[in-house]
Amino acid sequence: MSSDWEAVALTAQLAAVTTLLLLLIGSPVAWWLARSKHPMKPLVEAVVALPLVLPPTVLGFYLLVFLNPDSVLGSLWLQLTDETLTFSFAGLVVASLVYSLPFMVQPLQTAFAAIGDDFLEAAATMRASPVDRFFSLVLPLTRRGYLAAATLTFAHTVGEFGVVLMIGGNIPGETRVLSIAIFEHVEMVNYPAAHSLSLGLLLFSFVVLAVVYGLNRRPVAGIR
Amino acid sequence: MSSDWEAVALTAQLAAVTTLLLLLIGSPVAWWLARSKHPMKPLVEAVVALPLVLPPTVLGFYLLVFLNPDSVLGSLWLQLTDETLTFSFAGLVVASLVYSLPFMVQPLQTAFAAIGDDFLEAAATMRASPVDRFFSLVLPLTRRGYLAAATLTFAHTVGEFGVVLMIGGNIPGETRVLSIAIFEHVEMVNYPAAHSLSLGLLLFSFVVLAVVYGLNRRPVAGIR
Amino acid sequence: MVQLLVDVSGQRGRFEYRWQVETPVDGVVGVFGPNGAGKTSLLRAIAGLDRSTRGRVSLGGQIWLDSAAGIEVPTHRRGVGYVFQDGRLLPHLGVRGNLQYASRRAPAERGWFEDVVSGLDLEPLMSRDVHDLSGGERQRVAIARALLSRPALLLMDEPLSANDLSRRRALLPYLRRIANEFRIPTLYVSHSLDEMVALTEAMLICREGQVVAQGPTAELAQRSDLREVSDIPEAGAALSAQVVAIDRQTALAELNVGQHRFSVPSRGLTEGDEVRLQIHARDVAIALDPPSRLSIRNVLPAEVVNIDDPGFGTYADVVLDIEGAQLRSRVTRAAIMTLPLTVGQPCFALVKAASIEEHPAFDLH
Amino acid sequence: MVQLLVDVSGQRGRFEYRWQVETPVDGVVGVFGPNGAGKTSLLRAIAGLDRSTRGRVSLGGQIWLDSAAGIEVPTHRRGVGYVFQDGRLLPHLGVRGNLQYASRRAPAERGWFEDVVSGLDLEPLMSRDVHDLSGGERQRVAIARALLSRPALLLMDEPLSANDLSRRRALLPYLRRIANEFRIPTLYVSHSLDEMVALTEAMLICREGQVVAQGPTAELAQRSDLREVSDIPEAGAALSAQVVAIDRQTALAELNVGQHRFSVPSRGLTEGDEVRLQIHARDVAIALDPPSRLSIRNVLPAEVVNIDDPGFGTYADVVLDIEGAQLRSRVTRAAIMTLPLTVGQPCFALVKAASIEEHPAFDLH
Amino acid sequence: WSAEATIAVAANFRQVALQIADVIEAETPHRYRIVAGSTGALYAQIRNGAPFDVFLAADLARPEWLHSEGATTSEGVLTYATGRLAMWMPGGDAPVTAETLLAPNVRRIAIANPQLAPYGAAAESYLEGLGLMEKLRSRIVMAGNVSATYSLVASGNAEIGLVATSTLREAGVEEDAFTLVPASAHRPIEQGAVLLKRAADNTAARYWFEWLQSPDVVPLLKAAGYQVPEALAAE
Ligand SMILES: Nc1ncnc2c1ncn2[C@@H]1O[C@H](COP(=O)(O)OP(=O)(O)OP(=O)(O)O)[C@@H](O)[C@H]1O
Ligand SMILES: Nc1ncnc2c1ncn2[C@@H]1O[C@H](COP(=O)(O)OP(=O)(O)OP(=O)(O)O)[C@@H](O)[C@H]1O
Ligand SMILES: [Mg+2]
Ligand SMILES: [Mg+2]
Repeated sequence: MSSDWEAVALTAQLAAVTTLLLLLIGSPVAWWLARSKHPMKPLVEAVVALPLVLPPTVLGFYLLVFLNPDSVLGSLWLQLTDETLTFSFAGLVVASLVYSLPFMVQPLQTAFAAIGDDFLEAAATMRASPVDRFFSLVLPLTRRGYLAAATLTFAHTVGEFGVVLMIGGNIPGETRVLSIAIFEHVEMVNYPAAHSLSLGLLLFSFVVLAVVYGLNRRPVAGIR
Repeated sequence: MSSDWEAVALTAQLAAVTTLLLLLIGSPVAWWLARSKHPMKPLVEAVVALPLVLPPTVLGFYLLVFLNPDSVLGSLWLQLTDETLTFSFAGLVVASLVYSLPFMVQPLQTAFAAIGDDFLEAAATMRASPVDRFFSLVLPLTRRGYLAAATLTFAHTVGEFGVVLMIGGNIPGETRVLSIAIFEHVEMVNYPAAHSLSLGLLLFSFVVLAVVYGLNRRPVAGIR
Repeated sequence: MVQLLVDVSGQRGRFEYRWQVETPVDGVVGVFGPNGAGKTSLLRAIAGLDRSTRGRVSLGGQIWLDSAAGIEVPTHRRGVGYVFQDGRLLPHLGVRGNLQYASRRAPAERGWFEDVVSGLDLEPLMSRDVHDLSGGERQRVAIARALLSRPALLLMDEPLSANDLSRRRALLPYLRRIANEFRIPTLYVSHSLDEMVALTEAMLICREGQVVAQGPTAELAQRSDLREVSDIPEAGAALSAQVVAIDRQTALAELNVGQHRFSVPSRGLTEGDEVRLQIHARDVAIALDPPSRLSIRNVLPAEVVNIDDPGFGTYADVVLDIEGAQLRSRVTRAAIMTLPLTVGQPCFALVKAASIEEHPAFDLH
Repeated sequence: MVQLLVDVSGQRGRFEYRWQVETPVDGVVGVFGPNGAGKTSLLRAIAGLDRSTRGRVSLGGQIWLDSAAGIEVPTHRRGVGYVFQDGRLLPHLGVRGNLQYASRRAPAERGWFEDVVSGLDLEPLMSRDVHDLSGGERQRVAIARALLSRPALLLMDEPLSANDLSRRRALLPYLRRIANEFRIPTLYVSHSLDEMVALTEAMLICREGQVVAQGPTAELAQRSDLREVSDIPEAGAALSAQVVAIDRQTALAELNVGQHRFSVPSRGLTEGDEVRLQIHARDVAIALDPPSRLSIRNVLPAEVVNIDDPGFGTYADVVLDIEGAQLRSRVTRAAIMTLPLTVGQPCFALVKAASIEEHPAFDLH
Repeated sequence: WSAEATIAVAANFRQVALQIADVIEAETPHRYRIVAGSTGALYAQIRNGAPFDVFLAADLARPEWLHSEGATTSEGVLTYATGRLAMWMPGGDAPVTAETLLAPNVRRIAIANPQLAPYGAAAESYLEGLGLMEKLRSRIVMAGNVSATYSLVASGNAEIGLVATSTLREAGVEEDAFTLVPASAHRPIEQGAVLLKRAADNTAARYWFEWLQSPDVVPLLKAAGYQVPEALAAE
C-alpha cells in the first residue's frame, strides 16, 4: 500500500504543477482568444480544443512518438537534462499540459470575453498599466472563471490516465500516478483495494471541491 | 474498414445525443448553481465536478455495477425496454451524460454568473416571463459560454473511451465507437490504420471546430 | 383614472423605507426628492423588482402585492414600463432590436411603433448598436422602449437628465401628450422643478424612505416648508390658462387666467388652447406705483395677503392675491423693509413675459 | 497654465470627427453642445481611449499623440482623470476600494484623500458596495475617484447630471476650487449653462464632430449666433465683481462691477471677495422712466447700444451699455415697438437681485 | 554483481511477476521494478525508448516483432507461460458446458476482444470449434482485456464469461464455480518474453530471464493458473 501512497503524492504533485503551469500558459492564450479579432483566431481556437477529441491512449501514443529521445524535443531535453523526456515526471507534465490545455483555456476565454471594455478603460484612466489592470481588475472579475478552469484542469489531470500510462510507463515513484494505481487494482481484480482507493479519492476530492466552492460563495460584488 | 465507418457514425451520434441531452440537463443545473445562495450549493457543485476526478475505467467499472440488470436502474430499464442498459447505446448515453456533465455545467455556470440582474430586470419590465427571458436574453448573452460548453462536451464524448470500453461491450454498430476503433488499431500495432483514422478524426474535428469558432467570430454586440 | 395604492415597507442594505401612497394617477405624477431619498427604491418596489418588499401595492382593481394574502404578482405580469436611471438597453440587440423586444411583447396597436419612433426622433438611430449611442441618445431609446411596451403604469427614473435643454423642451410636451392622450398613468422622477411643473398634475415628495408630502403640483410648489425637503429651488405657481387671442406680428398670445390677462410667446399655440403656466416666485417683482414705460408686459393689480419672512437671510416670499388667484413673489428682505410692504397692501405684480413658460399639447405630425 | 493642443480626426461608426483645439487650460474649460455633437468622443480622443484617432494631442510640453512621428502614449501613462458619463465604478470593489484604486496609483499628497472624501460628502458611503448607491451617490464617487488620481488633465462628462439642485449648488464651487487651488486643468462637459458660467473661464462649443467656437465663457455666452448651435437657452453676461460692503441685517452684499453697484445675497461673502456674476438676459428688464417703489434692487442707468431683433418670433435681445460694461436684456418684440426702444436711447436696466448668482471660493473646512 | 532491472509485464501476469521478484530479491542482491501495462502499449513504449530490460508479453506476436526488429538480445523469444481459458458462470451450479451457453437465461456472454487479447482469440476459436459462434454472436459482448471480461461477469452484466483462469485464481473464485476449457479446444495462449537490447549487460535482467526458464518458476505458474511451458514440463 505504501506504493499507493507514493502514487497519491505523485498525482497531487503532477496535478498541482500542471494546473500552475497551465494558469501561466492558459491565461495569455485565453486572453488573446477572447480579445483578438485576428483572422487566424478560429483556427487557433480549434487547435486548442483538439486534444479533447483524441482518445487519451491514442494521444499518448502520438506524444510518445513526438517526445521520444530521437525526436527533436526529446533529444533536446536529453541533451539539456541528461534524462529522457518520456518515462519521466517531466514528460508526464508535458503530456498533461497538452491534454488539459482546453480545460484551462475555454472557461477562461468565456470569462474574459464577458468583461466589457468599460471597466478596463476606467482603470486605464486611473494610471493602471495593462499588467496592473489584469491583476487588479480582470483577475478579481473572472474569479469564478478561474475557479472553473483550475478545477477542471486539476480534476482532469488527476483523473486522466490513458495518456499518462502511455507516456509515463507506470514507473513507481516516478510516473505511477493514482489513476494508474486504481486501474491496476481493478486490472488485478483486487476490487477491495480499488474500492477503498477510489472512495478515498472521491471523498478527498469532494471535500476539497466543497471547500473551494464554499470559499467562493461570497458573491463577487456586482457580478452576480 | 467499413466497421470503422460504422464506428465513426456511432460516435457522431453518441456525441450529438449526449451534447443535446446535456444542454437540456446542464442548463437548469448551471443556472441554479450560478444564481442560488442556498447553503447546499457548494456541495452540489462538488458533486457535479466529481466525475472528473475518477479515472474513466474506474468510473466505467462503477457504472457497470450501478447499471447492471439487477440494479434499480438497470432492472427498470430492462422492464421498460426489454433490453439491458449496459451493452446498449442507451447505456453509453447514460454513461456519457455522467462523465461529461461537468464539461457542460462548469462553463455555463461561469457564463450565467456573469449576467447581471440589471438586464433581467429590464426584460421583466417589458413583460418577458422567466422562460422568455432565458431564451431572449440569457441565451444570446451567454452564446460564448454555450459554445465552450457544447464543444468541450462534444469533444470529450468523442475522445472518451475508458468508460465506453468498459460499459459498452464493444458491439459493432451499437457500442463500438471511434475511440475504441483507434485504440484497437494501436493495440494491434496496426499503426497505419491508427494513423489514418486519427488523422481523419483530427482533420474532421479541426474543420468542424474552426467553422464553429469562425461563425462565432462576429462579436456579440456589447459583450466584447 | 386609476388609483395607485402603495403601502409597503422593506429595506435595501441599511436603507429602510416605508412608502405610503394613495393617489389617483391621472396623467403624470411627479416623484421629487434629494439624492438618496429613495425615489428609485419606490419605483422598484412598485415594479416588484425588490423581493424584500412587504405590504400592499395595487393599481386600479389590480392587486400586485398583498403580503398578508400571499399575493405577489411577478414584474413581467404587472405590465409596468420602466425607464431605468442607468438605461439598461439590452446589449445584444441594436436600437431597433430593443424597441421590438418591448413592442413584440405588448398588446398591439397600429401605428404606435412609428409614432413613438418619430416622436422621440429615433429614425436615424434605428440601425445602431446600443453601445454606439451618445448618452442622450441612449436615454431616448430607453424611453421609447418603455412606451412601446404599452404599460399599465409607466415608471420613469430621471429620463431626461442626459438630454440637452432644447431636446428636453421638445420631449416634455411629447411625454405629456403620451400620458394624457394614451392615458398611460406615469410616475416621473426628476430633480428639475421645471420638468415637474411642465409635466405633472400631482407630486409626491420623498425623503429618507418616506413620502413626506403628496398633492397637486401647483399646491406643493407653493409650500415653503417643503422647500428644504424637496430641494425645490424656489417656489412658484402653476396655473391653468386659456388662449384667447394671438397676435401674429409680435408673436404673442393673450391668455386668460381667471380674470387676468397674460401675454406669452405664441409659438405652437392656437386660440382656445388650454395651457399651463409656470411662474417662478423669483420672476415676480412687486411695484407699489403703477409702473410706466417698462419692458415687462404683465403688470397686474394685486394685494399682499401674506409675507413669508424667515426673519434671516436675504429673501422673503410675498404671497399676492390677484382677484382670487395666488402668486408668490420672492423679493429681498431689504425691499420689504424699504418699500415697505405690509399685509393687505395694494400693489402691482410684475411678471416678465419671458418667464412664463407654456407647454401646449404638442402635435406629433 | 498649460496649453492643450488637439488636432485629430477619426471616426466612430458613421460619426466622423475632426477636432481642432488649441487653448490654455487654466482652471476649467467647458465643452458644450447638443446631444450627439461628439463631446464624449472628444474626451475619449484626448484620453487615448479611441485607438482610431489620428493626429496630434499634447498637453503642455507632453506629447500624447503624434501619428506622423509614430508617438502614441497609452492612456494609463497620460495621467488623465476621467469621470465617465455612465459612471463605471469598478464592480468588485466597494466605494472605498474604488477610491483607493485611484489614490494608490497616484502621486501621494498628504490629506488629499480626506479632503476629497469630505468635500464630496462621501463619509457615509465609504463602506458601501457600489451597486447599492443611488444615481447621484454613484456620480459623486466617480468624481472623487477621478480627483484622487491627481491627473494632469481632468475630463468630466456630465458629472452632475444625476445630482439634485442643492447638491449641484454645493459641488460646483468645490469643483471650481479644486481646479483653481490644485491647478488641475479640466475639461467639463455639461448641458447646463448655469454650470458653465459658474465653473468655466473658457468654453468650446461642439457640433457634428467639430469645435465650432472657442473662447471665454463670458464672451461666448453673449453671442446670439451660437445660441441655436450650442443650445444655450438664453444669452447673458458673466461679469467679474468685488464685494465692497456687507449688510448683516438684510443679508445683502454691495458689489462693484466696474463703476456700478449691485446688491446680492451676502451668504458666504466677505469684504474684498472676487466673485463672478451671471446675469441672464431674461432677468434684465428695461424701463424708460426711473422706476419708483419697486422691489427690484438693482436699477442702473444705461444706454441701448444694439437691438438684436431677429425680425420674427416673440423676443429680441437688447444690448445695453452701462458705463462701458455690456449687459443683454431679452424683451418681447412687442415691448420694443410699444415703448419704443431705439439704439442710443438712454434707459434703466432692472436686474433682480435674486437673479444674480454668486460663486465665491468655497472653503472646505 | 548486484544490479537493477525494470520488468515490463502484461497486466494479467503482474501478480506472478511480483512474486518472482520477491523470490529473487530474497536470494540475490538484485532489485526489480515491475511495470504493468497492456501488451500493445508496452510494445509501443519499448519502440519509443522505454527504459525496460525484460518484456513479458501476453502473446508471442509482439515479442517476435521486437526480435525481428533487432530490439532484443540474441536469446530470442522465450515462451514463459501458457494461459488457460475457463468458462465461468457465477451462481451456476453444474459445470458450465456448451449447452449452458445456449440456455435462454444466458443473455450475455463476455469474452475478451479477440483483436486485442490472446484470451479473446482463444475464446473465439473455441466457440467456432463448437460451431456456436454464429448462433451466439448477438449474445457476445467484448471487453478490452481479460480483467475487464471478468468485471463484466462479476458485476452481473454478463451471465457467463470466457475468462482467464489466472484472473479467477487471483480473484479467489471457488474452483468449482468455473470449468476449464480443454487446451486442445482453443487456440493456444502462449506468452512470450524477450531480453531487450539495453539489458545485454544487465546481470539482474539476465538473472530474471534465466530464472523464468528454471524449475523454480513452476509452482508459481501452476498456482496462478498457467500451464507450464513444454520445456519445463518435460523435466
Ligand atoms: N441594494 C442596496 N443596498 C444598500 N443600500 C442601498 C441599496 N440600494 C440603495 N441603497 C441606498 O438607499 C438610499 C436610497 O436609494 P435610491 O436609489 O432609492 O435613491 P434615489 O432617491 O433614487 O437617489 P438619486 O436621486 O441619487 O438617484 C440611498 O442612500 C442608497 O445608497
Ligand atoms: N462606437 C460608435 N459607433 C458608431 N457611432 C458612434 C459610436 N460612438 C458614438 N457614436 C455616435 O457619434 C455621435 C457622437 O457621440 P458622443 O457620445 O460623442 O456625443 P455627445 O456629444 O457626448 O452626446 P450626449 O450629450 O448625448 O452624451 C453620436 O451620434 C453617436 O451616436
Ligand atoms: Mg435614483
Ligand atoms: Mg456624451
